[in-house]
Amino acid sequence: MDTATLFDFRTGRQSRRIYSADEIYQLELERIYGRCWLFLAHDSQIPTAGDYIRTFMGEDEVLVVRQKDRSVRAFLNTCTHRGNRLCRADRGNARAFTCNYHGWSFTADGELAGVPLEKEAYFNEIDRSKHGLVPVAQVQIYNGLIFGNFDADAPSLSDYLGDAKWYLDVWLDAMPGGTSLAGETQKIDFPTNWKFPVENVCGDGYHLGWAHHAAMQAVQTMDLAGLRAGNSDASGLDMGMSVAGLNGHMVLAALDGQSGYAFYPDPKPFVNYLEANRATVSERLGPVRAQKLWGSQLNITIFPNLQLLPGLNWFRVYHPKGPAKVEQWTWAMVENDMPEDIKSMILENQCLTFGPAGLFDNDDGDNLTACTEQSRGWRTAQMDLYTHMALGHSAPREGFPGDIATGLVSEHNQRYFYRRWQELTSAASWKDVASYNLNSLTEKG
Amino acid sequence: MDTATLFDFRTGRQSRRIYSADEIYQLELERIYGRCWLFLAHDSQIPTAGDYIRTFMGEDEVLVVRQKDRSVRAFLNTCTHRGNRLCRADRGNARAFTCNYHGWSFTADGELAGVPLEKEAYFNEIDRSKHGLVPVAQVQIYNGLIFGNFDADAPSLSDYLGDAKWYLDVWLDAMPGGTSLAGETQKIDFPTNWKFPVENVCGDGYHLGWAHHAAMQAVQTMDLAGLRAGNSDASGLDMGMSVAGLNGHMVLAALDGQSGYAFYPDPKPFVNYLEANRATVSERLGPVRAQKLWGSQLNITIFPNLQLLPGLNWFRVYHPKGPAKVEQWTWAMVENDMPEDIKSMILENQCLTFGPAGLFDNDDGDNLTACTEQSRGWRTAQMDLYTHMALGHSAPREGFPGDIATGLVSEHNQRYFYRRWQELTSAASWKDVASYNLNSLTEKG
Amino acid sequence: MDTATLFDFRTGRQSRRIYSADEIYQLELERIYGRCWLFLAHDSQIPTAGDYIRTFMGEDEVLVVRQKDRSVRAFLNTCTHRGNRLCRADRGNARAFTCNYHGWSFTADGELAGVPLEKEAYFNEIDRSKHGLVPVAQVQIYNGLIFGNFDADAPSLSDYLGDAKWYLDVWLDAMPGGTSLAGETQKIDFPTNWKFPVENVCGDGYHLGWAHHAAMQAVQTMDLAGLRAGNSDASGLDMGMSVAGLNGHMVLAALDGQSGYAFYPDPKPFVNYLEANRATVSERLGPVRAQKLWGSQLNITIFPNLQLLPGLNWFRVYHPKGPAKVEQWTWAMVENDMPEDIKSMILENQCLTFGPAGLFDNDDGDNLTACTEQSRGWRTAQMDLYTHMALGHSAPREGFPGDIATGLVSEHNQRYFYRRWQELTSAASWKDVASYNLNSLTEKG
Amino acid sequence: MDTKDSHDLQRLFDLRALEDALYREARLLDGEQLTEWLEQTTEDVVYRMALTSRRFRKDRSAPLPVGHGYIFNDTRGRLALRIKRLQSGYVWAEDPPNFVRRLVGNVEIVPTEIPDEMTVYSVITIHRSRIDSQTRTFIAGREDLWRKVEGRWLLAKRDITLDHSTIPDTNMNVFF
Amino acid sequence: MDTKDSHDLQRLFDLRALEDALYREARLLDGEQLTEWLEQTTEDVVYRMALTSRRFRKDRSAPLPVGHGYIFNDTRGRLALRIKRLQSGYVWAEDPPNFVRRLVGNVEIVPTEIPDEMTVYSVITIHRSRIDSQTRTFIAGREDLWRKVEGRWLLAKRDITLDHSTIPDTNMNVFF
Amino acid sequence: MDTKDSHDLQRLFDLRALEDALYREARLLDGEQLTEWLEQTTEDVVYRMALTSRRFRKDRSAPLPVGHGYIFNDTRGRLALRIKRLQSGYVWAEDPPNFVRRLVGNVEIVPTEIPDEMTVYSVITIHRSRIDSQTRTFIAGREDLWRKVEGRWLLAKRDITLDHSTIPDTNMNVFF
Ligand code: FES
Ligand code: FES
Ligand code: FES
Ligand SMILES: [Fe+3]
Ligand SMILES: [Fe+3]
Ligand SMILES: [Fe+3]
Repeated sequence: MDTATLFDFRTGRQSRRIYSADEIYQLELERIYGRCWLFLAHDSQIPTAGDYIRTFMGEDEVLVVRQKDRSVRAFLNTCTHRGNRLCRADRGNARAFTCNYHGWSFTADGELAGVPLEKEAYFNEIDRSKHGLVPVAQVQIYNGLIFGNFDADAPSLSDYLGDAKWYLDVWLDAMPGGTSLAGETQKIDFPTNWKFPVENVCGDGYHLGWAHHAAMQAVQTMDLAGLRAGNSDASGLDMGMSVAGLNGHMVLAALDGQSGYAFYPDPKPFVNYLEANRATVSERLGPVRAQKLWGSQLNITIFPNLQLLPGLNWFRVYHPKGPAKVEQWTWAMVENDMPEDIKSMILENQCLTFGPAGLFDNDDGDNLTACTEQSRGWRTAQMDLYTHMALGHSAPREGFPGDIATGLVSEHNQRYFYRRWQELTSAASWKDVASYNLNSLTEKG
Repeated sequence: MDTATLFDFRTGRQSRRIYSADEIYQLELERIYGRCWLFLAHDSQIPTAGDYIRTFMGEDEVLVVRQKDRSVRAFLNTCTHRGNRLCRADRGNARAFTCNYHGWSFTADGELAGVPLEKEAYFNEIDRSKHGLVPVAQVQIYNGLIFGNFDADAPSLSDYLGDAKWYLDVWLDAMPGGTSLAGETQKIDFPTNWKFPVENVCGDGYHLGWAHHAAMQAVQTMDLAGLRAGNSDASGLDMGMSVAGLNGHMVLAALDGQSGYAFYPDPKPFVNYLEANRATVSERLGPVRAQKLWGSQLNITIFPNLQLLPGLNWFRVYHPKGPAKVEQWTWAMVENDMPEDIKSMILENQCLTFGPAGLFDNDDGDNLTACTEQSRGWRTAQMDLYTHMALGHSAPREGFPGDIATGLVSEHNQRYFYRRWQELTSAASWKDVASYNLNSLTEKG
Repeated sequence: MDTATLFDFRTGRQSRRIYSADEIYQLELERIYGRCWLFLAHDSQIPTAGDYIRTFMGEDEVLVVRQKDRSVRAFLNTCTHRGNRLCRADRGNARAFTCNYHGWSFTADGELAGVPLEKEAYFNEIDRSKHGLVPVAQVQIYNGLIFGNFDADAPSLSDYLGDAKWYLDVWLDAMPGGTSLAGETQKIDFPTNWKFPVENVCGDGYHLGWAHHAAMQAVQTMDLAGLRAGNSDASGLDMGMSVAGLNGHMVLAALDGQSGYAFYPDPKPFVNYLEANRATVSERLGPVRAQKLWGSQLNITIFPNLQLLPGLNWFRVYHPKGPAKVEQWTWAMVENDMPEDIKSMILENQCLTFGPAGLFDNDDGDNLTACTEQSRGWRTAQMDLYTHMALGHSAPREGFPGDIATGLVSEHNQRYFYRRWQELTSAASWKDVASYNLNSLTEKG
Repeated sequence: MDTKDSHDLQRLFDLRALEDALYREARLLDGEQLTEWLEQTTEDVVYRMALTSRRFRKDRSAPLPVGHGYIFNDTRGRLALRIKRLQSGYVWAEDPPNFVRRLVGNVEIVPTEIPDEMTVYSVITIHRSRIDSQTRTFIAGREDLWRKVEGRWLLAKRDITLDHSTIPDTNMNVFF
Repeated sequence: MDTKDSHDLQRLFDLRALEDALYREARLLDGEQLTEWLEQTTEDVVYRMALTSRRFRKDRSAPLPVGHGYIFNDTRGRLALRIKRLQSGYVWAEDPPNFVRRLVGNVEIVPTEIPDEMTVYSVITIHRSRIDSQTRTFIAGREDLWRKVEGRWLLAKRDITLDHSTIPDTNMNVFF
Repeated sequence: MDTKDSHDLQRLFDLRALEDALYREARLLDGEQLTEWLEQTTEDVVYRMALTSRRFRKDRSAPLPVGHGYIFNDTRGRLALRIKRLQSGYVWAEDPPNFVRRLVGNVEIVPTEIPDEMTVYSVITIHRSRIDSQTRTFIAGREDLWRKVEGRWLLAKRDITLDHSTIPDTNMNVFF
């Protein structure tokens, strides 16, 4: 089917069928989840050889394993014998994986190492090299984030991320010690189309002042320019920006260098930490990112389903489970150089704000579910929606990559998200998918 | 797909696939629920400006709102911004509807009245007139019953109802005070194909004596000619009639002018009420309807999914939720001129007989569910069923519109129901749908 | 669709889509369940005229009834009037079946015997002979096992079973008293594709030593050559055999004449029973079956969904309920000549080992569910699996019908199961389905 | 044993007596001993389950002219009617019988002005196992009035709050 | 305190002692302390869950020749077997362990002829949380016989009525 | 009445007092009387629900560097925060209110060293009826510490074990 008519980047018009039609969802599984770089795990979750995590790529279950040589491999979590689920644990450490059904065992590198009765039953005629675990076609790591890709012809992770790396590094590479994900995975069974939570976080500063009014009232302790805008009285370039035009990746950024901690009961220790280390960061990332971005509230989205929010310090991936369902996984995240007390404040605060019982998440859950349910009706599915807020008001900005709209409140990022969605769903292969990093610094410099 | 082979009006033969095949159900949503006049609400439920009800048209959720000018409008209950469910309450009164997600607010007439940050975020460039609520194409009212239609090309409600109005008025227009629906909506999650409950009530007097034997034994206090037939010893024209051939609408009618109250513990107050007011009714509707129909047990069906039973005094609509599921909504109904004691007797009795815990409904629930489940099997779905009871035994009857079969026990009405079902499902547009009111009085007079 | 590419008998390669694709499942309902002989009931379950059982053929609900003349008939369990479920009990005895909805009643032979108001409502114009219950096209009995077939053109049950009868008789015909199923039906709602449990039991001795390690440790009291193999130290022809090439039917057989009772706390009474009666059996079945098979652990599979295990003494049928679900029905089975104490030991042991809380079944449940779930993913569904253990190591064996692989541990039988699966799913009618009984004794003798 | 203690003790006796009554009720109803159950109610028993709707907290709409209506609104006579039907042998939906199991908990008692009348709060879930693998569960809160008559506690009033805005089953041939 | 009171008081003590035993049982089982649980049963304990079927009330069919059969029909030895398996470390379905939670209610006691033996009725629901978002619930009624041995109540007999005609899970690695 | 009896009797009083407290809690929470509920907790109350994962029993992986994390990890102040939000009138998901019903059972008490502090075990199911026919059920075990202050039992500590590895609802605007 043709998805060209389902979204129009010039006007922001989109069809509601993209949230309900099963044929469209199947196409997404093939052309987006079957083709894009998908987040698998963070280095910190599987530090030791043999550490593994069970996760999903689209609806496919995969096993991500740290190798002896410190590299990481990923495999379909399915035994190659009769197709049983190979590993039933969420995470752990193992020398090998042994299937419950007939006892085939596979080493951490996916090789079929043990076949019970290989001699008696297989007459030593089985070519074990042909029955190793099915590897995910490509696995690459960027500053601690492990990604997998089912498509051998996909561009490299680095090209795929493009200039989004410049923003990602504000979290991943600011401090020498690097970063970690903290705590167990917070999983929610969430009846929404996967695109709704992504658009909600990738650019939708618009809902903060309204949907999260109560939560913000309860926990906000510091001003946040972009959000003040959400409460109607800000202006000017200092009030944050919406960055897109980066291969479908997006960033929302405040620019005050501390507002990330606006939702903590006591921001002081954080502010101290930031000031104490800003010089270091400046050396590593240069003044612009050190002053304007590090410590600011950032929403970073890596297409299609990964989002991280430095400041609020949560990290999230959405696993699609059908046109109207996702399993949402969230973690708290920390910089390893942070003092312990700050780390535990982050953990405490993350579960208060954005965990399964988080004050903010509990505001969004029902809205995103309802957006999905309301896309089903025969007549309603014929409707168009418009993602056109601040259409035509973006521009390049000196010193920052991407096509940029001013402020945290616009639909600029969402438009680029759906543009990428359409480019991928309508392309037969990567050859037909454009790569673009608008206003790249490298070009200029 | 072609539905011509699925039902044969001449023989009553029908395919069981119409109760299970998803493709047929989708066609029904488009060509029946997307095209017919569907009951939305009763005037009495939203008396005051700002009163509203949340209901469904097919699987589409709609909001029905009383306007300042006393008119009624209906809209898809979905915000035009990102498609959130707009109103989450079942009913209420509101000056405006404000969306939970970003705070867009719409006035009762569907206009987009408020857009947060319209200046800061939309740069005052949003044309609000283009983003009002999506109206239901047509909303018309007949004697207190509010109907909506998704098809702008549909015939007027009056033409659609045709001579069924002559029978409807026996309830809606008999007394000067008009009628009301009483009490909260009684909703049941009911795993049946929507056509089964409709055929059960539209013409199936046949099951009363059997399926409801226990209930009737428990509560019947008065003879009811048509039902005596159901218990095998009636005959002659006095025993009621099955009326169809009216654009797919149908009526079952006893003719004794009081049997409607046969299932009340003490019919006397009702009989007194009837006799005290029959003269008035005669003035308003003429002697035939006043003597023969007013007070008699009537089952009136307005195609496709509305049924009201003067006498037993319940009013019901079926919302389809898939080939094998409906949400059934029921209310008690009263004439506003009735004295309070009678009104409360009706409320009491309705919940005893036809509410969620009604003695009669609890007999039907499992049968209609099983009829649906049993239509699924690969072999069973190939079966034909025959709706041919009293085939060829209908005739015109002096003074009554429609093609009429004698007695309350026949499948005469069901045949016309499925005939209409087929006419609509096989027609590309209303132009191809015949309108017929057999033996119309107007023709004659 | 073409199923030729989905399985390759020469290499054992198969596509995982056969466990998840709905279109393939629909084809199975039509070409396998709509065409094969399906087990309905055991003579012992409906001994008396009027005894009946409610069961399924594919997803179709059927009623199996013992007739006055001792014959058995089966009908779709659906009323021919409006299609209600006719009988709501699992089993019982009845002179006639009366529908709950309008009271039509049908005699045990399926004839429409009673129509309420036949005169008043049907004007005696209904031809009752045209509205009897829909019979299952063919019902035939083999040594106590009652089978039904929806396809009037199917070969006779005897031809369908072919040389599998030679093995079936080891259970059904060894002793003059015949056999019975004991106890109520043990039903489990089991989210697995129907082919997984069938292949698990039809040939998969491979999983016993592993998946059931704990259970065997807990209850095994006797050696079982084939299973010793499963624990790696057996060899030679004495260690059992895997028999296939019999029209899709299969047998796993130990050959020691007593190992069937290897899983009983105290095998002695069984061994005594076996030795006391082996002479009788020899007279009836000849020395080969009497010495080698009677009393040995046997897994007999009748294509597509019937399995019985003499020794462990359970009998099982799988009712498909969608691509990812079955309702699994199990019974204990006994030889009627067994002394009461042995019968009750069998009942006790069956529920300990293979009932809903059976030590063995509880090992398999999650594996088979996971095999099914893991076949769903977009990428995983593209995988091939190989059923190639001991490929090419089968041969004829003197005195035994079928193509035979040595030992209980191989995938020989599974290959033939999927071969039959493919022959049937790709054939337009029985005319295109080959019948084969490899190495038939009759040919030789 | 001082007065407070003996007063507390009396309360324990009452509490348990009423728990016994509620559990017995559940067992009688699960076992379809409907007549016995009815005998555990007073002549003037009021048995009600009101209809409701999801409304905004700040909703301004007027109360419904003729009240909200009921699912059950029974006197002893009407309960007897229902039982008469259920015992008539013609209620096909209950033959074969479904497996029905009530779980009652959160029992609290509050004395009233009248010495022999006690307000009793409780929560009930009713599990119904229907044909094949179909299961349904009802959940409801109850506020009862129990009256002690000749040393025996009888149900005098029951207001049932059903916690479903949409009934999750095709019939309600059950008492709460 | 008069005799009636002291008799009533003794009943309260017995009731609570048995409730304690039932709740402790549930907690031990949820926590997989299977051996400790077994120790709370008598040597001659009989533990049964019968198979059943939906039958018409007026069904005329003959009783099954060899009885209805069981899902559980265990002696202490057989319960020990099950426990041995569950503790063997090879029961893959229970590793990783599922989250299992029992809710026990409607506890009623009825004295028997034998002074130290008590009939105990109760209802149990067992919730199991399986991989990802799968949840399963069993519901059953129980009729127990408990025996007081050296001042300690032990389970001597348990007849479980499972309220499902079709088992709603892929295994029953749980005790009721 | 001998000492043992009076001791047992005191235990019955304590048990019931704590059952009363738990049932009252459930009723207050179902009725959204959140402030009243909070008043039934101590100043230093600790309210926790830990995150967890399905792990192999023999799993060798190292403990998580910064702990397992929580779903709830609240002080009285944080509980007050949640309540403040819930009562702010801006929590759209709770307006219209859902029907929420708690069923609490398996109540057991164990004395601690401190005379006026009691460990209390219980099980809770929370049924939520959402828009249209959507229903959700949470199940959890609880280990509480209750402290007697001026003759009134207050909740001092609650460790909740949620029996779901995947949360079965789109929000957790409920207290356990
Ligand atoms: S399926 Fe894994 S070993 Fe057989
Ligand atoms: S979706 Fe309604 S305001 Fe945005
Ligand atoms: S459906 Fe069976 S008698 Fe009408
Ligand atoms: Fe949000
Ligand atoms: Fe009816
Ligand atoms: Fe097995």
